[in-house]
Amino acid sequence: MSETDQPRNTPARIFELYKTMCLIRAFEERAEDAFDEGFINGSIHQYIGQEAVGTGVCSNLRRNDYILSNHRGHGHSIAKGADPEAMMKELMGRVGGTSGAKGGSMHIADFSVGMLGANGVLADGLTMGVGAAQAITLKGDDSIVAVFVGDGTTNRGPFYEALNWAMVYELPIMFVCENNTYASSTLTRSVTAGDGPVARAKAFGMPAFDVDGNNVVAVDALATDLIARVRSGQGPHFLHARTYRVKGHISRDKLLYRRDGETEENWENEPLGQCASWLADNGLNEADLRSAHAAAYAQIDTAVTAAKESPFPDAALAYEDVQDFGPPEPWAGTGDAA
Amino acid sequence: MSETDQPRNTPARIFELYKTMCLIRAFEERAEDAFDEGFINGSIHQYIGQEAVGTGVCSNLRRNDYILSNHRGHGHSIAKGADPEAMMKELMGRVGGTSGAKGGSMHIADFSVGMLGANGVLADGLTMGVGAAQAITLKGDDSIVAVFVGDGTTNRGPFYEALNWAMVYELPIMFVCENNTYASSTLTRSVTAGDGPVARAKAFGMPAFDVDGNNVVAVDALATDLIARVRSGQGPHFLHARTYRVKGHISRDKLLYRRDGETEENWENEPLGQCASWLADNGLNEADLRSAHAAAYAQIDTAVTAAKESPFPDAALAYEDVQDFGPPEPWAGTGDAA
Amino acid sequence: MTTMTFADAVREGLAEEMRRDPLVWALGEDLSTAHGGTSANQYLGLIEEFGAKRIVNTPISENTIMGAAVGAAVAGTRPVADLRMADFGMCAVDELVNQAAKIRYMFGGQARVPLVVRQAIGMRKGGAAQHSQSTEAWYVHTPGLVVVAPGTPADGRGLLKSAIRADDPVVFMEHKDLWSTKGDVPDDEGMVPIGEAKTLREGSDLTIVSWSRMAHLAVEAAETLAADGTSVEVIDLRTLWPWDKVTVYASVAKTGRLLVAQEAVQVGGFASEIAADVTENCSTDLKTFPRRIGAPRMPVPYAEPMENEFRVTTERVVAKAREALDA
Amino acid sequence: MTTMTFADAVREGLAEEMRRDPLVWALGEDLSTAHGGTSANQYLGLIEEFGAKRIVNTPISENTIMGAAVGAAVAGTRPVADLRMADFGMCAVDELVNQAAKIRYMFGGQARVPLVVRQAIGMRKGGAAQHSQSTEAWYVHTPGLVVVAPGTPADGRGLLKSAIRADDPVVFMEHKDLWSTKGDVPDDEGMVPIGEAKTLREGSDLTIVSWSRMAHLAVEAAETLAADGTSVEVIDLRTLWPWDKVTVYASVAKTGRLLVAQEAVQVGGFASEIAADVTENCSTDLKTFPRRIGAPRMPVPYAEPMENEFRVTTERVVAKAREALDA
Ligand SMILES: Cc1ncc(C[n+]2csc(CCOP(=O)(O)OP(=O)(O)O)c2C)c(N)n1
Ligand SMILES: Cc1ncc(C[n+]2csc(CCOP(=O)(O)OP(=O)(O)O)c2C)c(N)n1
Ligand SMILES: [Mg+2]
Ligand SMILES: [Mg+2]
Repeated sequence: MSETDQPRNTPARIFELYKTMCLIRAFEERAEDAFDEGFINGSIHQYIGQEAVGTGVCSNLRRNDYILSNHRGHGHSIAKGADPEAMMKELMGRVGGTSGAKGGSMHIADFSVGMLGANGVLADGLTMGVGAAQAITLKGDDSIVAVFVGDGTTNRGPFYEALNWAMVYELPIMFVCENNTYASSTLTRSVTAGDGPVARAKAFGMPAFDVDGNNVVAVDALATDLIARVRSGQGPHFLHARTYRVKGHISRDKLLYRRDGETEENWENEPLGQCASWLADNGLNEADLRSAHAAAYAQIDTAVTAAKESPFPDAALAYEDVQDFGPPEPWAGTGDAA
Repeated sequence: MSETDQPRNTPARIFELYKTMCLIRAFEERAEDAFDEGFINGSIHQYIGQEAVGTGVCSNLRRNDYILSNHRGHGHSIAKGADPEAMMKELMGRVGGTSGAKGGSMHIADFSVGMLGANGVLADGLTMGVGAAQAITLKGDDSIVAVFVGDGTTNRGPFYEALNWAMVYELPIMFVCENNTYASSTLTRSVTAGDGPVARAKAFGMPAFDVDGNNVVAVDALATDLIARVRSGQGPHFLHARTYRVKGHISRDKLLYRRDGETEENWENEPLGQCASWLADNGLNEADLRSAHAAAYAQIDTAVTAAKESPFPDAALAYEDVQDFGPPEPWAGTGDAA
Repeated sequence: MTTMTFADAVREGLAEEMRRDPLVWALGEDLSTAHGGTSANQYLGLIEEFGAKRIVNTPISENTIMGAAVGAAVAGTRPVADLRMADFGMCAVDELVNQAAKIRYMFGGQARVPLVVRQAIGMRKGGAAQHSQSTEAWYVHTPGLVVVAPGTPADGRGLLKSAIRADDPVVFMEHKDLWSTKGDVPDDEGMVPIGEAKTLREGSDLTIVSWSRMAHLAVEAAETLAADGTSVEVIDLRTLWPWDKVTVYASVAKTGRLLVAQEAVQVGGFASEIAADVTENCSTDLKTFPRRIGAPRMPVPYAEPMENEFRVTTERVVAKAREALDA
Repeated sequence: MTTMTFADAVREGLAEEMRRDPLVWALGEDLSTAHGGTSANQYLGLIEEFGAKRIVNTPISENTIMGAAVGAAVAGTRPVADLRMADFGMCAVDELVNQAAKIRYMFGGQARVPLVVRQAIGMRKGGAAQHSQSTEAWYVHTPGLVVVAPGTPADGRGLLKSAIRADDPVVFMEHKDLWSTKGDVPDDEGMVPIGEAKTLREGSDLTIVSWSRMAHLAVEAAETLAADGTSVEVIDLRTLWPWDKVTVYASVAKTGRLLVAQEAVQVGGFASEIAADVTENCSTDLKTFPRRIGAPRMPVPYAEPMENEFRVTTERVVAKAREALDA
């Protein structure tokens, strides 16, 4: 989103990150409301509690850099610069949605800002990410790729193939593992052998680093460093961010599998509060913080209103963008629909 | 094949291993001749130069232990105790073949000795292997599983899934990586990042050990140790055997991708010669060695003759063992075949 | 008879088989814990009864869920592997098609592969392109596999039990939108044999062959058509391979007209197989050629109006049926 | 015109496209070196001309070969991914079907996925169960994909070129037993358009529709039948989706009889789709119902007598054709 020519870790910069995090938080809360009100179909995977990761990483990317996301893609999209209003329209299946309302939450994407898509199939963003990086080297671009992967997904085979592949071809890619402790209802560590993702990445010779994923100052600093290395041709790097999925796996999830108090304990470390404290400690005015927070919610409320007011797309649009060759028979909006 | 109650590394024991290796070597050489004469269809992947691995491992397994193999399965089968004559019949597609002549070389299998099959798809033996080990724990057997995997195949995703899975459920399984330097025409190290299979296995917390795979004494000693650990409930172990694929990937392969002299240099380390020297150094009579070698070839020559004399199976047998439910329509040996 | 949901009935069926045979076990992601809204609910409470060795909560490793099931089946147990959705099942097509389906044959009968793989099919509101697919046609086309797609709680339970007892690998395809539907389930063992269709409604003018959720729409269509004085017979195949030709042929002999209705994409779908087969085998009985109805050949869109446009609705089935009736 | 093998012609086609467009590149296992007897021979010499960045010798990582191709296509290049055989292609069904086929639609047209995936089909002597499968029906059934299956060197070259220039993902299915067959290849650009069938032989009594290697057997069958005084028209579809209905319907209008011949397993195969479609759309032209011929629903056996028993032979095609002709 923002360019990388600013000085690091200044309060001014971190304040920008705080604003992005507020926007994500507001988006996710309002999306849940809209879901509960019946405005959104399917399911939504919220990014609440993980805002510092996507924000800290994407703040170091340029517009023409690519990111590939997973099922939990709202935060990544906003951090990369997608328009929350168009996103909200996508979630509600309305005209003006980022993908013309064809994809919905799980397929949120905005190619105009280099966000190459959320993904309903775990790990596929990883193999696609190395391919996008390979395309960059072929085209001779100076852009890079960042791929987001959840902790649970690191047990899928394609993750390892992608790590190896990235190293073999020395691709300009950063892997970002968001370890939010859970994979759906499963405690990831209960089905994960050894010392986890960092150790595994290192076994492929990939420089791998661990960071407190709830601390945006730390994530930003590490991402600045690693992305500079990737951009300067030093090959793939791995960033492992420890965080916690405060909400359910999907918004409907009642969290029956957690012990009492677990969510609340972890909520104390949530990234927005931490960031606000850091900013206050570093001279930011509390009123400015509050008004930034309020501005984010106001922006999202406007987005929600706009989305609710936007019409549903014409059913006939369903037949567009299928493929160049071959009609979508047996019917194709030709009037034979019952 | 043999039981594990013998003393280790005695000349008598190693002599038995030598005999097994000679049998494998003879089988592979004669199979190549038969292939060249047109007696075998498809392709054959020979085990020449790698005999010490399968032999050293399987000599420590019991009949009711399972092995899962890959495309290069002749040596594993013989080492596990399959009958070379039935195997040769299978390769020639004759009555009496191990799989009733339905599978051929790439699907060689002998369930009666726990050899659960070669495999035409790389890495699938690994995931099946952990499943077989899981079945053992469910049944409460005391048997164990050994799975063979090539170096090139360690770049396929299912390999990692299987390592993780085996550790998570603490399964009685040993992974045997036969690093013969090549994957088809590709030098494996040219497409493999980091320090290779041992480092990768360790990243999953799996105890992993490296051995000179051309030295049957060393392989046997390590396998004895690791298999004892697996059998005693210490969970999965990883054995990495450095070896070299002396022949082409398949028998027709002209090895155009190797530098001059490479094959010859590596031939000097081939396992049968090394083993014979060790035996000679340890008091074995050269005449005994020579006659063991000759006996192996004689046994295989008999097998070849028997195979050539065995009839082709009746075409109608094609319709057997398809599945219990549903006929193999549109024809099924019902006489409507043209 | 007890009234219960499809999900509960299938869970009951699994539990009953696990009680009967200690070698039956289940594996898949999130099987051990409650989880809002996914197929994992179908295993609620089972880990408490059967323990973590038989209700195996796995890592996210589709290749290994399927591959391990194959290995464990070959090694003498009866695994039920849950891949959640046919869409994720695509991550394990190799292990299912290259291994499970071929092992018995390729090894000359040395082994059997008695496993069940659950892969839910079908559209749910808002499921979009990657969580909505119905891939039964692929597996019908795959030698070595049995394919079942029950449409009611009783059939779900009864067919799961038959699938578990079968020595062939069985692809068990539940429609996600059926899980919460209710129906009567017999109090006895309630086995439903593989390969037997069920006639949901008798009729004399037209046969509609269908399966899974679409069979319910076929009944609705038949009811609509009954108002016109047309008598439609509806057959729920329940098993897709081997499908019950005896029942279908007999029905076509009676009605002389056939419509095959499926939710899956029509082009290359299973309806084409049935239509082509009946055309060849019932030519003298047919008063008009068989018709098919299936989804258009496009990915499933998200927004509701487009999604509805894409759907094979009761109205569309009725319209196609009228075409056959008027011919 | 130059006479060359199918393998050489396709390699030529690839090289020509790579010269024309620097964003065309290829990836797959063993692409950089000579290798006895596998499809890798189809890339011989290309790395010398185009370098290792455009002829990418990959690790054994099917998921990533396919996934990387998708990512690279989305990011503006035109990859040709080689999965060697349709059997290994099963390891990457997810990336092909869930990603390549859906991205354009699911993202509302924000991206195109201009890639070609080569997956060789068909039986070779002794190929057995896991190296012989023909899975074209699966991909015809998959929205978003184009499927081509050329039968001659000229069509192989021309269709590969069209596939590379297409903005849709194209599944390019070569028959392994065609690689060494020879034919005339035009000296000009020699494009073969996607979606156009070729009539290999004109006739008036029966239409045989086929593709890939089976089209050659269909011609042989037609020759045999000509000796009886029967005039058979043979159509090589070349593209399976979208298939050339104009040519097929016109031929059926002329002959009134249709036989669809395929090497793949008949049950649930692409022949069923064509038969069902023609039944619905050419009913007034048909003198008898369409017939299909395809392999029995069983894995491919190894030993020669069983393998031959399994094969769809010219004799079997002739016998089925006679059935249609006598009806
Ligand atoms: C291949 C595949 N398997 C299973 C699923 C179902 N699923 C969706 S999200 C999820 C958990 C993912 O956990 P993790 O990678 O840790 O990401 P998180 O949800 O915690 O962000 C599962 C199992 C899927 N979408 N794709
Ligand atoms: C999934 C899959 N991909 C590709 C192939 C083709 N193939 C057969 S053997 C082989 C090389 C295997 O190399 P390695 O694992 O080192 O075993 P080795 O042949 O050296 O024993 C390849 C690529 C295959 N059979 N299966
Ligand atoms: Mg997680
Ligand atoms: Mg190797």
